[in-house]
Amino acid sequence: MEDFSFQHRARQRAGGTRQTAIIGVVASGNLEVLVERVLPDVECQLEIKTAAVGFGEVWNAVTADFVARYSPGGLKFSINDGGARPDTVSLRLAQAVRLIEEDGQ
Amino acid sequence: MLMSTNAETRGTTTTWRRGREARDARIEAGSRLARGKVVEARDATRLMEAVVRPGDRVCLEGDNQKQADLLSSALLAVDPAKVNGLHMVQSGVVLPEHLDLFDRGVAKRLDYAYSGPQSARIARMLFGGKIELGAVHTYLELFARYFIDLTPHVALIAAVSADREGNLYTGPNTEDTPTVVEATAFKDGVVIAQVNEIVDRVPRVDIPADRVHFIVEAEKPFFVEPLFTRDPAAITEGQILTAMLAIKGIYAPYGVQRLNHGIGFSTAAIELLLPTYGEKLGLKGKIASHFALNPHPALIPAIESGWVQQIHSFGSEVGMDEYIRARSDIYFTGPDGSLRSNRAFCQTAGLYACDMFIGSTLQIDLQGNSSTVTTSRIAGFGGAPNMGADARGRRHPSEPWLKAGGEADPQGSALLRRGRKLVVQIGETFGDKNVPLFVEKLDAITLAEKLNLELAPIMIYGDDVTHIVTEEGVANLLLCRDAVEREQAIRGVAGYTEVGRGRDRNMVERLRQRDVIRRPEDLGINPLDADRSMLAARSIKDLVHWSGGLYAPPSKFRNW
Amino acid sequence: MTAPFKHAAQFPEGRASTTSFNEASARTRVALLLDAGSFVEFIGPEQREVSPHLKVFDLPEQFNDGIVVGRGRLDGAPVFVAAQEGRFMGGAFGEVHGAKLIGLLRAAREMVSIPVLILFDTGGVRLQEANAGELAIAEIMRAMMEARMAGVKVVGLIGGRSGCYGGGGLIAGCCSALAVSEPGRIAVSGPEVIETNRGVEEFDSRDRALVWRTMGGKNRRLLGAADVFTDDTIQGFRDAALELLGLVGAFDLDKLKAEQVRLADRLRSFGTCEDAVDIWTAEGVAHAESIPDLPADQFISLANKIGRTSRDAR
Amino acid sequence: MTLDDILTCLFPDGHDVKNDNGVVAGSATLRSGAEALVIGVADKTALGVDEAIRLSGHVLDSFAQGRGPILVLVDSDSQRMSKRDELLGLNEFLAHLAKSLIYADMHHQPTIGILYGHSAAGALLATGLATRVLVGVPGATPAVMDLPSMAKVTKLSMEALQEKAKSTPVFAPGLSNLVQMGAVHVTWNDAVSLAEQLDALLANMPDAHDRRDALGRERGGRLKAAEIAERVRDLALHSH
Repeated sequence: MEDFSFQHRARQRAGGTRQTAIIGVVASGNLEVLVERVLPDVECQLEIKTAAVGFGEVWNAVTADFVARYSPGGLKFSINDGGARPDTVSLRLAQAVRLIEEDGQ
Repeated sequence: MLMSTNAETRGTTTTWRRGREARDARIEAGSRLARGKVVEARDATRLMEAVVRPGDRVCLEGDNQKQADLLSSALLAVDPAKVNGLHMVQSGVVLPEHLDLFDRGVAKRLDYAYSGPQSARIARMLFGGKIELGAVHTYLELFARYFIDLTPHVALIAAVSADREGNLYTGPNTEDTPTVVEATAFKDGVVIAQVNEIVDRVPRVDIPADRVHFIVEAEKPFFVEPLFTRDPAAITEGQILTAMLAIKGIYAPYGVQRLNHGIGFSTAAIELLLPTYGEKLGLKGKIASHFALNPHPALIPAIESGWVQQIHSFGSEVGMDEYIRARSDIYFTGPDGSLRSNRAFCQTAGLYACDMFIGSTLQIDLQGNSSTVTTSRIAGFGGAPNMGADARGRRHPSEPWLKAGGEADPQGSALLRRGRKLVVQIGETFGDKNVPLFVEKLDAITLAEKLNLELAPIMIYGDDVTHIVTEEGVANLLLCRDAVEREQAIRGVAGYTEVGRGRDRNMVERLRQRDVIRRPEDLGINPLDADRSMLAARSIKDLVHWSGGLYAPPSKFRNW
Repeated sequence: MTAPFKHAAQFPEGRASTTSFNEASARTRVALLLDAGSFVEFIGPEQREVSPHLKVFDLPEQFNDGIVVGRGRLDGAPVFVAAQEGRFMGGAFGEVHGAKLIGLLRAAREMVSIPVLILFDTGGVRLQEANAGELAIAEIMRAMMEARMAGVKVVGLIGGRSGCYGGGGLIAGCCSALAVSEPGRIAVSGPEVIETNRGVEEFDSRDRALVWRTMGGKNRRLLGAADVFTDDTIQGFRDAALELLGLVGAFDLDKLKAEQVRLADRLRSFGTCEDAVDIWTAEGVAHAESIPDLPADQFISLANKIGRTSRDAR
Repeated sequence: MTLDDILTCLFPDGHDVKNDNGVVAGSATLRSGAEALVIGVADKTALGVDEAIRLSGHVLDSFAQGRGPILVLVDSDSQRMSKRDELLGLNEFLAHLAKSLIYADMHHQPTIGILYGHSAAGALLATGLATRVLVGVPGATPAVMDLPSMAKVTKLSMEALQEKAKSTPVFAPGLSNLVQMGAVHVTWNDAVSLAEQLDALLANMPDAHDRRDALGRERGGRLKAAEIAERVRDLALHSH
């Protein structure tokens, strides 16, 4: 296992009011993303635990692009990864944002 | 003056029938074991020893799918003192016995096209010098050489049934048989067929009796592997996204109606999206109507929804027999109702009569060359290069072909301009175990260096590739004007691979302005919409339902 | 005490009828099975109660340790629900995973009036914490029987990709009633285990038709091990759960005795059968070999005609 | 230890317990003079449908005959891993046996499992782990999962697994690990009369509450189970 933590400045606060959301399942080539609205509006944090060792640069690039594209301000993402491909990671991150921006509790 | 090597001077007379006489002698030797043409299975090895001579070129049918397994075991069991040094000329090296022949010294030299399941062992044996390699071919190439310089002395083939005269019914998996028999029987070779059963009357005559010299009845049916069944349950969201990009970004703008699909999950996803996503885009009747394609079960929903008009097949697929029989408007069938496949014709159709090939690969380099070779595996080429190559001899126009040609050469005179076949590589930027699809140097080149090959085993050359589709978008290489643009276009869809991260962001953005690269958002596709609920079938069972119960999947694909 | 956790995605109306139970995640199954928006999770993922044992093996954890437990409503009435995530470590029972279900069953025993739905999806004991997983299963069986003796209804729903294997099969055997779909499988030893122990001649684990006709939903329904057979949709399982909750009563000695008779009778009737097809033939089914291909509606009427059930006998 | 050894040690006052191809059943006289039902699996026999139905039959029959305790002697293999057993629904037979024991225990026939030999997986669940108190006899070799199988699945070497087993009781075979987990309540002392120890246990039987998770916490083998179960229970009881 390898752990990473990334802090980013986001352009703006993520939409919606929901406090938490979760998407995905930890399995070979798959991951779960828990997202929580717990940070100041312009901050974004990603905590990653991954089974695939040696992909730090890829994670850095994927998460930087993700933050630039979705501006998930105020959100903390906690990821358990079973060795997913970067495209799956990007997709789950986007799904997590969509979910927490939905109306609901 | 050119001396014919076939003519031999005996005393004062010249004989031109040396081959015929040798063939007659072989048949004479084999006939001692036969009743008419029928040889008992237990005598099959003795038949080999009687008919096959040291150094012969032998085609042991070895197709992509069906295997003359009884005859390969029989040949393997010969006394190497009697039969040795054979030169095997067969399209598929599939069974372990095919390589055991070389270990035993029965065979020495090999010319082939495809070695899927034996790809690792064949690599080891080449390294170890156990096999003297002629060349690795594409199917059409090897078939062509059967008629020029690799004509078999003996062909060992497989058929479903035979009558006592030797008329053969090859069934849905006709595959290579007519080609092999044509080359062998009409050039003084001996044809030996293993059949599942001997019947009074064959359902249809695929091979006429006068081309068949011996028949062996096998105890169990010849082996056929279901190679073209893709379980929809295994299709991922990423593959669905790439499939959506391909449909909207390539099929639609070029209006591709005549095409061939590879066997990967991405193309299976395309097949399963036609009746749903394709329908929503209003593309029915405008794309994907005529195929050179094996009977892919994944295409059933599109067929049932009226998308497909006609399919010609290289081989068949396990479990599809009844469905094909009931859909003769779509497939090529014989008077008996069952599929008639033919690899040589279908490969030709894929080369000349299709406007697009789309398939996946293991590695793509910065020039767009692609290969399925890794340093420890030599899988051969099969048919993909025939599909995935521009046919320079093509002369008939079609809209996609002309449009692609125009994009490649916008300045040229329309009347003189060649069209271009669309050759599309589709895949995810990372494959199994996070292995990148894009690389700086192909493993194929490393392998060629290690083996001292004259040519690296390139599946599809970069100059034939017109588009690359990944989850990052569609790269249209036809619109690239130089090698630098081409490289950046490839890097631009290579995602987070090292190749992708090494892109020139500014140049990639400029290429995007020119539609050389089209991102999902440029095509109006939201990656979040790529959902398995879009698939017309999400399981093998769904495919059975679509087929009205006619598709009978093999046991390994069932979950009921 | 931590607050209950609500996070479920909102699904459009009718989604339960088109969503495969087999394919869906545990979370989606629960969201679509219960009345819309009614599910409240206990110890949700934000609590990060992961397995303490997986790091020893350098394996990834999941925030809910592969099981979702909570309460919700089914047709307006309160239910407790537990759903295993068959894709995380094969849905296997570990210490935390199992303890969540134990706690739920213990609460149900005290409440009595609230039934429990268990959406099984498990390969059995989690290897990396085998002792804790095995013991959790024993505790679940105990807690379940205590709850049932107190009058609680416990309905098992089986149609996940990992099936219901190992100790999961024993827990299923302790439920008041089971609903099963065609892809659902119930057994103790998995196909590979049997093949390893007995050889490929006895059981070819790659022969999936053999696996399913031996352990799959149809055989289990025909034997009466499961009382309801449903199409593989979440709506189908919802309907089945409602039907079964209306049928089952409290556990008592009569049911235990009836089960002894039911199982002894099964052994007498089918003990010498070599294959499921032999059992079905012995049941008087013509062309028994075609049962795996029967569509659901035809199969259900056949099963009802044969009429084997474990109702009041489990 | 053989079945005869354990029977002789446990029941000096006599018994009519028979071993029929590994299926153990009969009655025995306790030190107190009371009768107990004795069932079990001997000789490392696999527990299949045929064995399970006979054992549950004995338990059910005992309900009519009075209210003595039930002793479950265990020296079994795993569940029988065969096509036939699974075809016939082995899970139901094993569950039924466990249910019979749990029912008895809840209805004035306290159950005691005595693990004196081997056991594993489904067989252990249906016998020893379905009793109120599980006793370990020194020399018993329970193995929920054997290490070679684990090595195969986890792709770790035997050495690596054995090394890990030193730091945690949670996965490796062995009686002491099950004691630490709370699965085995007590290990008897084989230097002292087993009959006396049984007598002492019967005189001091805990009530029918399942406290194995608390035991596991006390012994440091399962630090999470009791807490998690308790938290879920509380949430469930108070979430309305």
